[in-house]
Amino acid sequence: MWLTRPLQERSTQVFLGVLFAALVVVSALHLFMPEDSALYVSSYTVTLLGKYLCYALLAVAVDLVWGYLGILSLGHGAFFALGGYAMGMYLMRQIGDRGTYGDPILPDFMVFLNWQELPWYWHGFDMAWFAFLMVLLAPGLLALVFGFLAFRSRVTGVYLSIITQALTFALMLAFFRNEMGFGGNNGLTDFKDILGFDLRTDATRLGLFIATGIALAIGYVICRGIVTSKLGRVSIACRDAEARTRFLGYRVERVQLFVFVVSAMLAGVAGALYVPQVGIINPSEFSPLFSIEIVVWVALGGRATLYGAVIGAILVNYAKTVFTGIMPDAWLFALGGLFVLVTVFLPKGIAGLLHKRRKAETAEPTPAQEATA
Amino acid sequence: MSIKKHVKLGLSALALSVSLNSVAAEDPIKVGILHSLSGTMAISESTLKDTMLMLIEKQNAEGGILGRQLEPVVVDPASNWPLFAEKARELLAKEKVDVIFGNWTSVSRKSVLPVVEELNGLLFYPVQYEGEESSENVFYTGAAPNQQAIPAVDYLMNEIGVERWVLAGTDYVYPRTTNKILETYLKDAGVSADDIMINYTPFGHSNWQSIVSDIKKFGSTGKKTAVVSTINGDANVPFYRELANQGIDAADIPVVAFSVGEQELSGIDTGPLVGHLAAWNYFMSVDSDANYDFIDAWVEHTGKEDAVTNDPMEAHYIGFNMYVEAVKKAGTTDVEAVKDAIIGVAVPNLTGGYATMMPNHHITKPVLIGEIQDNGQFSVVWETPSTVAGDAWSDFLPGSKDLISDWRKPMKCGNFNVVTGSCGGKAEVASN
Amino acid sequence: MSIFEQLTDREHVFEFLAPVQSPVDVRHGPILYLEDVSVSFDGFRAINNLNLTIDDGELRCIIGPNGAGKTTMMDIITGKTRPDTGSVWFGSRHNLLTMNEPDIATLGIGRKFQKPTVFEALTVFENLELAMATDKRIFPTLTAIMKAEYRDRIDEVLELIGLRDLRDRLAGILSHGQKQWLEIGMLLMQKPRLLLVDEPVAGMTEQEMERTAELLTSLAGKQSVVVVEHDMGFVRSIARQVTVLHQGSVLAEGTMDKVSNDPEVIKVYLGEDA
Amino acid sequence: MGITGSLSRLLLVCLLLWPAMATAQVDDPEAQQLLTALAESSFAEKKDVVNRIAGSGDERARTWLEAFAANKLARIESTGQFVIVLSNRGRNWDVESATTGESLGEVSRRDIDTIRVNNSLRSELESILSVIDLKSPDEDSRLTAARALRGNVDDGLADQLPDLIEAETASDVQLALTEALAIYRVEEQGDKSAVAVLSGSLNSEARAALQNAVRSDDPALAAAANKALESIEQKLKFNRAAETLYFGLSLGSVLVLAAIGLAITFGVMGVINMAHGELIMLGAYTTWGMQQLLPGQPGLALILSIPAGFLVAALAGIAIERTVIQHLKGRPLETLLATFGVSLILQQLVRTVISPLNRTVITPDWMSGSVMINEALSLTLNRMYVIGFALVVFAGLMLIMRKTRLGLEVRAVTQNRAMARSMGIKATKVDILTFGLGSGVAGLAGVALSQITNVGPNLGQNYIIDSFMVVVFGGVGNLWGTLLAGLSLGTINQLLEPWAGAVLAKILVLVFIILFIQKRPRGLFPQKGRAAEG
Repeated sequence: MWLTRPLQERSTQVFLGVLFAALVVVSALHLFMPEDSALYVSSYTVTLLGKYLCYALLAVAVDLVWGYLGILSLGHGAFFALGGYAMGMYLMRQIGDRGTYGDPILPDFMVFLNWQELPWYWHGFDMAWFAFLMVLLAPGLLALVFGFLAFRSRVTGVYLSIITQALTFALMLAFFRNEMGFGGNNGLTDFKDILGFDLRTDATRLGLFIATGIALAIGYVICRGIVTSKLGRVSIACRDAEARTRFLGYRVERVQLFVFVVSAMLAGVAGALYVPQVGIINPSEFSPLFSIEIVVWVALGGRATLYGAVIGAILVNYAKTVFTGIMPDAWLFALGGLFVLVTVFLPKGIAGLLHKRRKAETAEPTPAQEATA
Repeated sequence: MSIKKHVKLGLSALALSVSLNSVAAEDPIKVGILHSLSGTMAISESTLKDTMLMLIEKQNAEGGILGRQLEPVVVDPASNWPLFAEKARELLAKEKVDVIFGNWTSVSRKSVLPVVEELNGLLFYPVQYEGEESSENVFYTGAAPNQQAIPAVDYLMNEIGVERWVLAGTDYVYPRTTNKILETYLKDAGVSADDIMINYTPFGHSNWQSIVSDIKKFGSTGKKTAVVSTINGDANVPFYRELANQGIDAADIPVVAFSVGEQELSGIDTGPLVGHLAAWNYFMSVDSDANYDFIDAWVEHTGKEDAVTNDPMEAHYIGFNMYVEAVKKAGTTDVEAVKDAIIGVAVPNLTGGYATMMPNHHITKPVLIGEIQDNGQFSVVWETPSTVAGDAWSDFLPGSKDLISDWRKPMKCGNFNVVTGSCGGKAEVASN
Repeated sequence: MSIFEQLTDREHVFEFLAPVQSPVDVRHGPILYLEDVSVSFDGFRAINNLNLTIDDGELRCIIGPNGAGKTTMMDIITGKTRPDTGSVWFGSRHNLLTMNEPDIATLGIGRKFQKPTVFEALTVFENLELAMATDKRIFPTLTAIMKAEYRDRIDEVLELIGLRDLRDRLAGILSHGQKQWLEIGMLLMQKPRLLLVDEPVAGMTEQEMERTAELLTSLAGKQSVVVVEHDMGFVRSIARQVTVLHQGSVLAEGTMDKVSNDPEVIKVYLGEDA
Repeated sequence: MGITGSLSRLLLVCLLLWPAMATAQVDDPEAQQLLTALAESSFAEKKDVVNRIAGSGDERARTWLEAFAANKLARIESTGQFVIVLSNRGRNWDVESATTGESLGEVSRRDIDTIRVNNSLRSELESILSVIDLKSPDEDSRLTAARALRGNVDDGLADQLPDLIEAETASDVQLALTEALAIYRVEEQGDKSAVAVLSGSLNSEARAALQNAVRSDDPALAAAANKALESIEQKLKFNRAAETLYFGLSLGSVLVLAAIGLAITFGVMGVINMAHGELIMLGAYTTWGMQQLLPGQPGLALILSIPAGFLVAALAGIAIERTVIQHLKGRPLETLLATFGVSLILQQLVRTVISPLNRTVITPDWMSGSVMINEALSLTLNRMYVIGFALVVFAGLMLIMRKTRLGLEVRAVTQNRAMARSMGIKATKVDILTFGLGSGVAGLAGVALSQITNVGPNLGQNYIIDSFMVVVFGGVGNLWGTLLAGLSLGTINQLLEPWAGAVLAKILVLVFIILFIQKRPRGLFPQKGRAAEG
């Protein structure tokens, strides 16, 4: 079965091993170390690591489409944010009458912009199962429609990148509008609890952190499953020689669509786990800059390796946490420099450095093919 | 291979936490400064960081508080709203700061709020905002709508005789709320609906042609017309440019802005703006010795002769002094004690009066109307006879007109509903 | 139920995913039939009232100077380019003009490009695996497992194209000739009714050429083969029927000797060369 | 808000004094007393004082009033001496005596009390000064004065006006005055005959007067006014349509300017230059820099910064091409990322080197204001210049591409690199030149934008996505397409804005483009043929 196949391969076993070890260690240090101990992991750090893991999952999603399908999506932030909003709406509904105005139904921002009743698309989000379904469906559907149109008319390569960017930009503008009923610029915040657990307790935070870790593991296995399957090899075929793949009888646009949708849904899950941990979702997650940043995490880690994406995401964001602390001005220089250096001198990223000889699917497409892809 | 990387990451992340853990110094009073030093908001916020550093320096020179020195802890939320929450948590949970001065945008405050309440910290918020909020842990030293918008409208109505109103704003919560309040206020004052025009534009809107020409049309009916502008930051330059180019000057249709201060003007060719208005609680041009001293200090601190001061800086000045007084009064930096002690504390502001901390954690401020001059300064043309107390809950919004806030015992409630006589949703939050 | 949910449902089969399985009907002789086909790019007429008929099991060579429209013709047959006018039939049942590349391919038309295109990031083995004639819809592909029979078939072809020792090497590192072979191998894996082979021997050594010639001739009969080639020697060595294209239409047709003595043809070629 | 009766007295004084004002000299106690009154009275009282000053016939009256209007009339706290502030920046101000005009050097701001003025006073002052100007020998100032009078006429002045109209030689001044009088008659006296004068006038004051008249209780007057208004409305409709079109074009031309450089680097070279916006920004900052170098003559600076901006951006572009892009030949997606990094660096560079704050770029007089087609339709000058500039740039590029050797080589290289090489064209050289050209044009766009929007670190960001949209929509590699796309997108946006609002309009345009690309992946004017396939 395609999903179990990855579990037999060593690299995946190693990855999962490291991941779960990290989860256990962090939890242990957090729970059993005394506060003042040097090894104590505060709930602050736990949440921070949780955030990194969300980004890691997001990066894996991007690597799936970019690394294996050659589709450079500059709009994955949109899917991430949509998942986040779906979760955010659920959390808002959970507040119930504990909001500032004590309105049992309407979220605060609707009350003081005196909305009369709940917009239709807010209904159902008080039920966890529905909200969590939406976490998958909202990004999935967007990806399906957008991808269907784009791939059908064979919009690929640079054009696709640019219109994905336009897509997320348009969504950002849209969500900034207060008429949209998503809280405008302020977004959704001041969450109280999730599935009955108080979000303000360390226990819940640890729980979310572990949940994120598991989500990452599952997401990773799914992606591995796809790329190690024959479909994965077909994807690479589409990436490197689209026309040839067609003449072999594969419906390239459907392959692209399928992988794109899966990736979008993974991104959505990442967003959904991100929101309760950082405590806010607002339109800035849609900003094109964020989407491009994701791509650079992947590029740095090494595309078409999946675990490279994880490394890249964690590394860059950890660097960001440190840098913005010690020398804020230098951060943009560092990030910008990273973009340039990685793409020019490190086309295969860190993973490329790690392995000299690589497994077949991770080979870099040649210029000629890239140009056509 | 990847294993090593991961382990390394894990460790380094831990190392980070460790290093932060180990610095839990007892002696100095730690003052967290939570202002963006990079990203879009850096323009406005970085000066506030410097202001805080200046004030702390001064206080330390005077021997600190209760014989304890003050130690600033500066972090950079990088204009990224989730990052604000994260950094706030870092300040409170790791650095164990005694108080935080920070935030500019409403969204950043909203994102920090839950953290500050959860970890029971103190936050001084220095920027004019939409109100509709009162947290036990936050002190609002900026203007609430009734300390800026409403007096400004009164001025236009009574002194200038404006009958027709354009409420133009950037599409986010502050303008939305302010305009909602003003709309109700104007209608209560007998302005008919078709004498009010409301318009929202996105952040950084640069193509004002049609909107300005609409305003022009709207204003050409013979009734005196004014624009109440809650347009934010970058969008202002093209807006005023377009006004000037389409031949609208302050004499025909005055624009009163709530987000344009000395600092914003420093980036604008003020020629075409002369005569347009702004409403603040402080202007750099205010003629008081306290102010002149502050400006001198600021110029020295920055080393720039042309450095400007503005309203949020004054807010921090007031907030900081209030905190100092409160700690002295309480004799400790213990949060609960300070919270109780600070209510009623009065400190001099920069306009020659006094600011008092009200039970609703807002302060009393004078409201000044200034006209823009060609030197990028404002000349005060009107001010409220006495100071105005900040109103957490607007009387002009259906949702909140019955709410009051009083953080003194026994009420200790941020949104007490005077009709139902019960404390609203925040009840259990206040208790934990 | 949303399209998306259908997608997630493994059992669900989309009507548009269902392959065109109907057998090619060659009872009336020709397997490929082009009539009055014309296409032009920016005014330049690449194909000009082209008429061409390939019988079932025939081996046909197509020669012609550069720009005669050989490659464009193949693009049209395989659905890459749509002609402005004319009709293209595969057998007497399938109008190729109404189908897209994948359908045409699954229907049984295999194509080898002028410039050998193999999947350089995949191993030789994987290249053949992808080419193999199997169910090529998404979910079958996702869940596909390498059955023993498949493996044998691939090994068979590897043997045939002499790349057995390189089966697990990246196709990217193959020599030009080897790539040619691999691509031919992929054609064989497809089990097509009609092979379109564009310049198969470019960059091959004499021996390789001979083996290619053998291979192609051996294929003829079971499958129909259309070879486009410049190398006259090679053409002569395999050709039974030869078609000469010139300026997008058929200049001459017949046995090699017949066409090579055709004054028109000589004029065109010599005229070109001289 | 008419001027009080004293205005007519003032007018008489002016009539007498205009030629020989200089002779009239008042001793300083009076001046001191006048100014003290001005300083110490409330805004309400100040009006009378102002008129008294104007009426005093003191030759310095005008200087005082102008200084007062400009917020530059002040009193030294310590000495009580009245001064006119020459420079009012920083903490010490440069002043001269208001009475004797002698310079008093720098005085600390603490010691200066500016005599406050406000809007209503300022407009008061304007009309007072304008009344004086009515006698000015210079026709233009008479015209502006007359125009300013409309809606500001009071009883006293009304009596004078007929004679003035008589005396007036210039027809348009005369018209303005007649309208001013008519407005007065309609408003104050409800005079039906005057309505006729106003019918067809597009002046807003006139329209206001009529609208008030419509509400008046005299039915006959109301009816007449109504008719007049209708005739006006007719004219207005047409004018507004024209206006919207103009707005659309000007927005479009901005888009074209921003995008056309990209059309070259992206369209012709196939390089995705995400730093394009920052090149625009560099152009804008060059303008600012020029104005710093040439203080006092923004116009000249602006003109000089056209070549300068081009050069700066071009050099920056070439630098980018050499350092980054050439290493990524044929890998457009990587280029996209790398150049995006460059854009981040450039932004931060500007922030740290110059300032995170926006910079002030002054609009030269000949570019500010607007050309009045008629009173209802006036086209803003800066926009008009931008439109013109955009067209010129476009024409220039067309010329280069079609007529010059470079253009030929560029087209050769784009169509078939290897072939062009083999024919002895130095592809690298062509790359450098092309990229330089495209970047330079971006610089030009920056120079133009500096006259329209903020000059700040984020300038580029705001235009990059739009630019790409325009290029892709127009069809990559096709300059005409870019022109058409830019203009049409601009116009669509402006047409949508009135009913959709600014935000929604932008979103709709974006969505429209996204869908359009699905329909026609290669834009309005696609490149055809096998070259474009795959």
